[in-house]
Order: sequence, then C-alpha cells, then structure tokens
Amino acid sequence: MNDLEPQAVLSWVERFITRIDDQVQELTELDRRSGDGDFGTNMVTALSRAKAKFSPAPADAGAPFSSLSTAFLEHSGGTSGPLFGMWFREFALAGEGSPAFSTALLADAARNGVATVRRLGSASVGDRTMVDAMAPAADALAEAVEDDVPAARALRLAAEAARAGADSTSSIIARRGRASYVGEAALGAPDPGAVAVALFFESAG
Amino acid sequence: MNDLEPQAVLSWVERFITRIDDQVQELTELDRRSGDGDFGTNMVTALSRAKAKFSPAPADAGAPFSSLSTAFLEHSGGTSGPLFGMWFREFALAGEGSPAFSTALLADAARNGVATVRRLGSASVGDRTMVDAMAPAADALAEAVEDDVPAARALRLAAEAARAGADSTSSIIARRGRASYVGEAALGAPDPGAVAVALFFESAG
Amino acid sequence: MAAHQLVNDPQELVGEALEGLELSQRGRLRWNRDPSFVIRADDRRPYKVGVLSGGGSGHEPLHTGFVGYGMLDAAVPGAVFASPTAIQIQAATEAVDDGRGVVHVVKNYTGDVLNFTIAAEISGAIRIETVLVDDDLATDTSVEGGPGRRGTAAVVAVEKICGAAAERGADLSTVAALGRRVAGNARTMSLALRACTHPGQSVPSFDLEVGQVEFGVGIHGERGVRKIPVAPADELVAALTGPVADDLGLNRGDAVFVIVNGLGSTHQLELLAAYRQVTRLLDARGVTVARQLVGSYVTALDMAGCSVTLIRADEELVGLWDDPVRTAALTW
Amino acid sequence: MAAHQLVNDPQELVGEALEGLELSQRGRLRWNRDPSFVIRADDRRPYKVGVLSGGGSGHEPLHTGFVGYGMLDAAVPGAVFASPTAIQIQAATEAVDDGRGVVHVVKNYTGDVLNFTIAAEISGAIRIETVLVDDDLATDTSVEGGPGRRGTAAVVAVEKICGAAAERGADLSTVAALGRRVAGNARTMSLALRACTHPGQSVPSFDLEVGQVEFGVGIHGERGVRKIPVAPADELVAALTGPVADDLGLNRGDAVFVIVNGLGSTHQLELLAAYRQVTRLLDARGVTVARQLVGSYVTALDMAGCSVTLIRADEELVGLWDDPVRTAALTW
Ligand SMILES: Nc1ncnc2c1ncn2[C@@H]1O[C@H](COP(=O)(O)OP(=O)(O)O)[C@@H](O)[C@H]1O
Ligand SMILES: Nc1ncnc2c1ncn2[C@@H]1O[C@H](COP(=O)(O)OP(=O)(O)O)[C@@H](O)[C@H]1O
Ligand SMILES: [Mg+2]
Ligand SMILES: [Mg+2]
Ligand SMILES: [Mg+2]
Ligand SMILES: [Mg+2]
Repeated sequence: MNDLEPQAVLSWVERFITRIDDQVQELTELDRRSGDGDFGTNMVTALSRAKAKFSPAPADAGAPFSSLSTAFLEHSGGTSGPLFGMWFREFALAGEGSPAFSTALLADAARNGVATVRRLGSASVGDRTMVDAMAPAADALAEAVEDDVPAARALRLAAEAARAGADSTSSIIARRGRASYVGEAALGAPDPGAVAVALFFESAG
Repeated sequence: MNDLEPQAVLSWVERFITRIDDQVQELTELDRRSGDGDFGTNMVTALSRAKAKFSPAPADAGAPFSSLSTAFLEHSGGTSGPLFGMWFREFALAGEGSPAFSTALLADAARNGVATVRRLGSASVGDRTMVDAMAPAADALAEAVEDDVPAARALRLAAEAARAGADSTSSIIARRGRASYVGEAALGAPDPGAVAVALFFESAG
Repeated sequence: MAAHQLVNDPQELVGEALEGLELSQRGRLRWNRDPSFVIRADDRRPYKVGVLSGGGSGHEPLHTGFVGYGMLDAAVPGAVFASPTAIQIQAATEAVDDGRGVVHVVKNYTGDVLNFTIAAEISGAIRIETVLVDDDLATDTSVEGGPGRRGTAAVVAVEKICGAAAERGADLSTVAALGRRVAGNARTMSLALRACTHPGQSVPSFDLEVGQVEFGVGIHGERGVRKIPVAPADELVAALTGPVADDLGLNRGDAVFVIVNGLGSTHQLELLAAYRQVTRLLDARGVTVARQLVGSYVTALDMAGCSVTLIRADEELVGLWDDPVRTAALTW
Repeated sequence: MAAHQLVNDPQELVGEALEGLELSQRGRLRWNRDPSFVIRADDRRPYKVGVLSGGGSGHEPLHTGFVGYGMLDAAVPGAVFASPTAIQIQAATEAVDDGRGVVHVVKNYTGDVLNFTIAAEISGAIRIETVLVDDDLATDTSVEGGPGRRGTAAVVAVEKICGAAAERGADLSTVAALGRRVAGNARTMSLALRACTHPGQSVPSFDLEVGQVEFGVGIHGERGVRKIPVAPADELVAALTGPVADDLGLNRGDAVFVIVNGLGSTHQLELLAAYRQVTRLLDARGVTVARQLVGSYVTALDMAGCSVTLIRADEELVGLWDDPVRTAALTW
C-alpha cells in the first residue's frame, strides 16, 4: 500500500506552491503572449493565501486540497482562479473523510475536476486552456486504476500526460479565454493554465 | 400747460430705444473697458422686448414706463437689467392713473427712482455707476419744480445734468459693480450705465 | 461642437432639461414655461407657508430636484450660472402663496440677491421672508461692505428644514427663523480637481496643472482662493473639514449635520470614502454626526471635486430633518 | 498622483467607500468586511425570498446603493471592474437565505457568471435561481458560443421588480421568472463622450479625438463598436433609441419602462434633456412611457456619456415597479 496519506498530500501541495513561485516569471510571460499577463500574479496571490490556511496535521486526505480550493475561490483573480478553485475542490471532496488517496480516489478527483472545469468554462479539449492538461491527466489516472497501478506511479503517469497536453497547446489557436482574442500570435508557446496543471502533477513525486 | 401726455411719453421712450440701438457698439465698448462687455446686448435685448409690449394707445402717462420696467425685470441680463427695471418702475408708478406727466410727477419719479436704485445696488454718487447720472437728473428736476419750470424744459435741464454726471464718471475709479475689479484701467471713459441714463433724458425732446 | 457634452443649442439646454424634468416627474412637478418656474403638482396641503428657492442652472439637482412634499413648493431656474429674473421669482411667489406668506431661500450672490429683493418688493401684498444662505468659508474675507460669503451646499439643509417646518404648519416667521438658524450655523469648504466646461464650450473654465488642486472654489467654475498640491484624499478632506469645524467653533459633545457634496463628476466611491474620513476627523474632535448626506446635490456642471459642509445640529433641527420628504432628488 | 481624483491608495478605494456607505446608512445597511458584502440592517420581513446581486465596483450606486426594502437584500462588490469572488457571493447568499431560496441577479460577464455559478454550486442546500441580465444591444453579435450580450442599465429594473415581488411574498420561481421577463424584454445602447479614468491613473482608458463619439460602449471603460462624429444631442439620442426600439420590435400601443442613465460625469441637465428627446421619439412610434428613471444609476467611474434602456412593460410589471422601495439610491 503506497496510498497518499494526509501528510504526503500536504507535502505535494507545498511542493506545487514552491514550483509555481519559482516559475512565476515564465507563467506571466506565457500569459503576456496569449492573454493579459496577470496569470503568474493571480496564481501566487491565491497560493500564498493557501499557505496561511494549511493545518500542519490535516484531518483527512482531502484537507490540504480544501484549503487550496478555498484560497482560489476567495481570491478569484481572473478566470483561472475560480476554475482552479473548483478543480481542487473535487480533489478535496474525493479525499474527504479518507485516511489516504488511493489511485481510484485520485482518478475520481481528476475525472470530476475536469468535468467541473469543462462545464463552468464551456471549454473542450483543443481549446487551448488548462483543460488540455487536465483531461489527459484524468485519462491517465483512469487507465492506472484499470491497470492496478499504485498511487505514486499513477501520478507520474498523470504528470507525463499533463505535460504532453500542455505542450500540445503550443500549436493550438485558442477558442476560449483571452487567448482567443490574439489568435495565431500565441502560437509557439504553451497555455499558462495548462502548464500550471502539469506542474501540479509533476510536484507529486 | 405742456405736461407730457401718454402719447408723448410713448414717443419719448421710443426715441430712447432708437438711440440705444444706434449706440449699442459704443456702450458695449465702454462696458468692455470697465466690465464684461455685455451692457449693450443686455440693453438691446430688454428694449426689443419692451417694444413688443407697448400699447399704441397707452391708458395713462405711466403705461409706457410700465412696459419698459417689466421688460427689464423680465430680462435681467446682468446687474443693469433689474436696476433699470426698478428705476423705470418708479416712473410707471408716478404716472399711474395720471393723464400726463407734470414736472412735479417727473421729479417724484426721478427721486424715487434713484432712491430705489441706490438702495438695491448699495451705490452712492461717486461710485462710478448709473447713479452718477440718475442723481443729478433727479436734483435738476426737483429744482425745476421749485422754479415752476414746465415739463419739457425741465427734462432738458435733467438731460444736461445727467450728461454732466455721466461725463464725470470718466475720472472715477469704480467702487461698485464689475468695474471695481479693473480699477484705474477704466479711467478716461465714462460708465456705460450712466451714459444710458443721459441718453434716456436726452431722448425726451 | 463641444467636447464630451450631450447638447443641442447650448442656449436651449436649460429649457430642454426642464421639459425633461416635467416629463419624468409627471403628476409630481409642473414646469410653468413663461415665466419659467417649477412647481409642485401633487396634492399640496392648503394654507401652508410657501417655501421657494432658485438661482442659476447648472447646479442640478439643486433647486428643481428639491421641489416636492416636505421641501420646496417651487424653484426658479435662471440660465446656466445666471440669476433668474425678478419677474420669474414674483410669478412663482404668487403661485405658491396661500395667504400665509412665502419664504425665499436665497444663496448669497449679487444677482440672486438683487432679483429676489426686487421680486419681494414688487410682490405687493404677499408677505415674504428672505433666508440668505452664505456658508462658503472660502469667501469669508470680512471686507467691509463686500458681497460676503457665497451660498453653496448648505442651501440643501436650509430647504429641507424650512420645507419640513412649513409642512408641519409653522408660520412664516417661524419657518424663516429656522432657515436662518440652519444657515447661520453652516459652513462649507470646497475644492476642485478639474474645472467645469460650460455647455457648448470645449475647454474647461480654468486650467489646473497636473498635480494641482484648486482650493476654496465656488460653484460657478471660478478659481478658488489658492492652489495646493495634490495629496491623498484623506489629507485633502482634512484640509476642507478642519477650517470648517474651527470656524463653527465645534466642541467635544457637539452634534452636526454633514454634507459631503460632489461638484459634478466626482464618483460616489470617492464621496463615500471622503465621508468616512470626515467622520474620523469629527470623531477625533469628539463631535458626533447627527445626520448626513453624501452625494452630488449642488453641482457646478461637470466639475470634479467636492465640498464638506458642517451644520451645528440640535434636537429640533434633527426632528425636522427626519420629517418625510418626497422630491426628485431627495426622498425619505 | 492621479489627476482629478480624490483617492488614497487606489487599492483601498472600494473598502473605504464601503466603510463610508455603512457609516452614512447607519441602521439601514451593514458592511460585512470579510468576506465583503453589504446587507440590509433594517427590519427585514422574515421568510421571504432573498434577492442578491453583485459585480465589479466603479458602477455606483449600482449595486450597493440598491440594498434595502423592496429591492436587494444584499450586494456583493468586487474590486473596480472585477467580479466578486465565489466565496463572497456564497457568504452573502447564506446570509440572506431564510429557507425560501435566493435569486441571484447577474450581469452577463464571464467573470461574474463564473463566480455566481460557482457560488451557487458550493452553496449546497440553498435553493438558488439565477437571473441573467444581458441587455446591451451593442454586443448582440450572435456569435455561436460567444459570451453573448453584456449586462448594463437594465439590471436596475430587474433588481427593482424582483425585490418588489420578493417583498410581496412571491416564491423563488415566481421572483426569478419576473426577473427573467424584465431582462428578456430589455435592451440598452450606450455612448461615451469621454472615457473614464481608473482610480490612481492619470489618463483615460481610451482617447477620443475631438469631434468623435464612441458608440456602443459598455460600462468598463472599453471602446465601443464604432466611432461616430459628434452631433447635436437629439441626434445622438436618436441613434441610441432607434436600434433599441427596433430590436424590441415595439409597436404602436406598446408601453415601456425607460431608463436614461448617465455613465458618470454627464450632468443631470443633459440627461433630462436627453429623456425629453426619448419621449419624443417614442411618441412618434406610438409607444407610451409607463415609468422612467433619469439619472446616473449604473456608472462607469467618471465616463462622460449615457445609455438609453427600453423595457417592454405590462400591467403586472408596472404594479411591481410602483411598489415602495427604500434604498440609498432609489426611494419611493
Ligand atoms: N473558458 C475557459 N475554460 C477553461 N480554462 C480557461 C478558460 N478561459 C481561460 N482559461 C484558462 O485561464 C488561464 C488564464 O487565467 P488568468 O490569466 O488568471 O485569467 P484572465 O484571462 O481572466 O486574465 C488560461 O491560460 C487558460 O488556461
Ligand atoms: N451696485 C450697483 N449699483 C448701481 N449700478 C450698478 C451697480 N453695479 C453696476 N451698476 C451699473 O450696471 C452697469 C453694468 O451693467 P451690465 O453690464 O448689464 O451688468 P454686469 O456688470 O452684471 O455685466 C454699470 O455700467 C453700472 O452703471
Ligand atoms: Mg490573465
Ligand atoms: Mg486578467
Ligand atoms: Mg456687463
Ligand atoms: Mg454681465
């Protein structure tokens, strides 16, 4: 059994925050190419608020995600804030009352998460949004459940899928979000929201 | 008996209107030197309204002045409008119900008129205002009553006094009205309100 | 064609607006076209003292927006920034007189005073009491025989209190005395952040350099008494409030009416934030706010800026302030 | 330091204004600081449907100025021109719910819709109905899957009608259906004569050349759909009113609510004169004005310009419109 216990989830989320902090310039630059250049700041503001909310001893596996979700929903800077808030909320709900995240719980969270984001943002795969990283990660986790892959390895597979999805956005002309206003001008660089999703899964291990 | 009957009063007032119309440029120029340059327009606007109000057969000696007064009070462009309105009102009241203006009635009108203007404008003789022509004209008419001078000749004496008063304003530094803002700059030219008063009495015969 | 203005012939603006006012207040206001005045068209309590005000246009909602139950019986609008005529005022006075007399609420400007005075003189049998409003501290120059302080935002409170007293059935001298008590205990200070632009003009009535504030302005687009550097709002509001409170000699335990008034294009967000600062400054002096108005009530066309008015309040005045009022611009 | 603005730290402006609002409406409004929302503090009839709205700040008096008896139970303000957060909306929703559910009145902007939707989802057991207001004809581009028409001045009428119905005791679906009927029958067109300046900025959000009017603007300082030459007010007002009346398919005998709304620094004189022209244009079409609002209700900071809103009226809606309302910015 190598399911992720609350403490491990907390570490994961903390590593994610650090990664985003490190890459704030690059993310901002990506949003400048395709949007309005506030993505990095929006992320960092929400995440720094999340840090203040973490309990050092999370009650269940979902608790760190719950803090993360609330921080995004409370901050809501731009489009990404509430969407990430609702995405992480599915992770919180999946882990609620559980002593650890199994591969199956992670797959549930990712499936529900991407469904919520797609519904709220009316975005499909291929629209050059965070969904382009969320969807393949969810698929990878679903497959991992089928294949009985343990959680840690399942997350590495999800990270690979998310990164590939994020990379694919470099060659997509956006149809949703602010990037849709700039069209071809954004080609050649990935969507910042999708990159953030890849960074999230990559922070797991 | 050569008192002024209603028809003669009407002719007097009509000649006054014509004189002002003829001199609108000069009056405006005088107000430009010492005030804001709207005196000529203010006068002409009120007087053209008065014309429309005249009855061809005035009911009493005061009636033409009543139309004149109302036109000034209705128009009120600037300071001179209401003051002339109230000045002519005293002429209307003096002639009200009378078949003709005697020297005594004219003296009453002029005395009450200048008193009203002085009270309303808080101006004294020597302040460089219309009062500087109104007051000597009123004094001349009062003297004419003493001397039993008939109305037509009394008005010529009043005109001479008003003109002298108006001329005297050329060397006065204003203490009332807009001219008080420009001080010495107005020296050398008379006060337009005082000139208009002289023109009024000069139009009588 | 004028910049940033919605005008036809600038000469027609006031008449068109009065027509629009009448149309938008059908059954509540009537515009008498000639002579021009705006009068209550609702069921006015008979045999009450009339309360009348007026002055130049361009200060809306003042005065026409305050005609109605519990405030003015009629308002007499002049051209933009120009006094109404004596004949207009006389006609409106006659229209509102029930035999108990009429209070004239007059802002202290030479033209207004002259025309209201003349109107009172030619209104013959009607008993008239004049309440002169002269709250503008910026013009408190104490020049012997000078025109005295200008009348600005305090006029709203005078109209409200006189209107309430008249509605209660008070007699002429009582209504006038209350108005004078309000006016005598009111002081205002104003500043401009941008001058106003006259209808049909394309440039503002004066230039302000970047970083400058015109301190001590009136409500006719004229310059103020001095320029001061732009500063954070709280400092500017303190610069307005301090002298006003000092001049009224406010002491710990005193209560005041507060009017934070926008001069035209200053946003409600800014006025509300300014009001917050006024309350803090008064708190620090131990002075309490009895009642307040925060909004653009006495404007100078589209001038950017605001004024702070303080009026010493007492129980009787607070009671009258709280009486119901139903006008286009003030209702409670 | 910013030009012609009364601001401290621009980031603090909204909070300072909310503090000022609460202070100036003591006993009538309460500002919940965190999460931020403004809620009625008067004696609210228990067990009624809640009516809630919100959106970016800078549009005052919208929405906070409409909280009170007969209109909104609470308003949720975001930063200037930015949506409030889902958590704010959720907290306000919980605060106003009596168990009979809450109507969310939402102007159609991506951020607002997203956050109100999320708030509704995370509000769990509370029954919520959303009324989307999308009256801005300038954005009626019928792009498949596009964001649709923006919500502008018609939101005032939606809030008034929903508030009245809720006050009468109507149930959740009835209040929402009435709101949707108003929104669905409302169209607005706006023009700017000068752009607005964001708090702390010294230049307007866009430049307008002399002699140009920005036609089809929204309420966030963005450019409009095209530039047209400056023209006399009556022509500009006709250019706004015609398309709106056409799009609603108004016919002889129809009745409408009219809102002539100032965008910030356009003077009441201009708005009243504009309203007069709207009535003339409607007269010529045989359309009658049932009720009207003329004033600055939905502003875009200090933008100069105005909008014309027409809303198809019927007897039931007129009855609800006439119901009493007591808020900071609208009272009858
Ligand atoms: N409709 C949408 N659905 C899903 N994700 C979206 C949508 N619109 C934008 N995004 C994501 O949001 C990111 C931009 O976020 P952010 O900069 O915070 O918002 P904004 O565009 O409002 O400034 C994009 O990179 C994209 O991944
Ligand atoms: N206080 C006053 N008392 C008497 N007359 C005055 C007073 N102030 C100005 N006047 C007269 O009014 C005239 C100017 O009138 P006008 O140009 O119509 O007024 P304004 O100065 O308001 O533009 C002056 O020439 C002077 O004769
Ligand atoms: Mg962005
Ligand atoms: Mg953004
Ligand atoms: Mg002049
Ligand atoms: Mg003049």
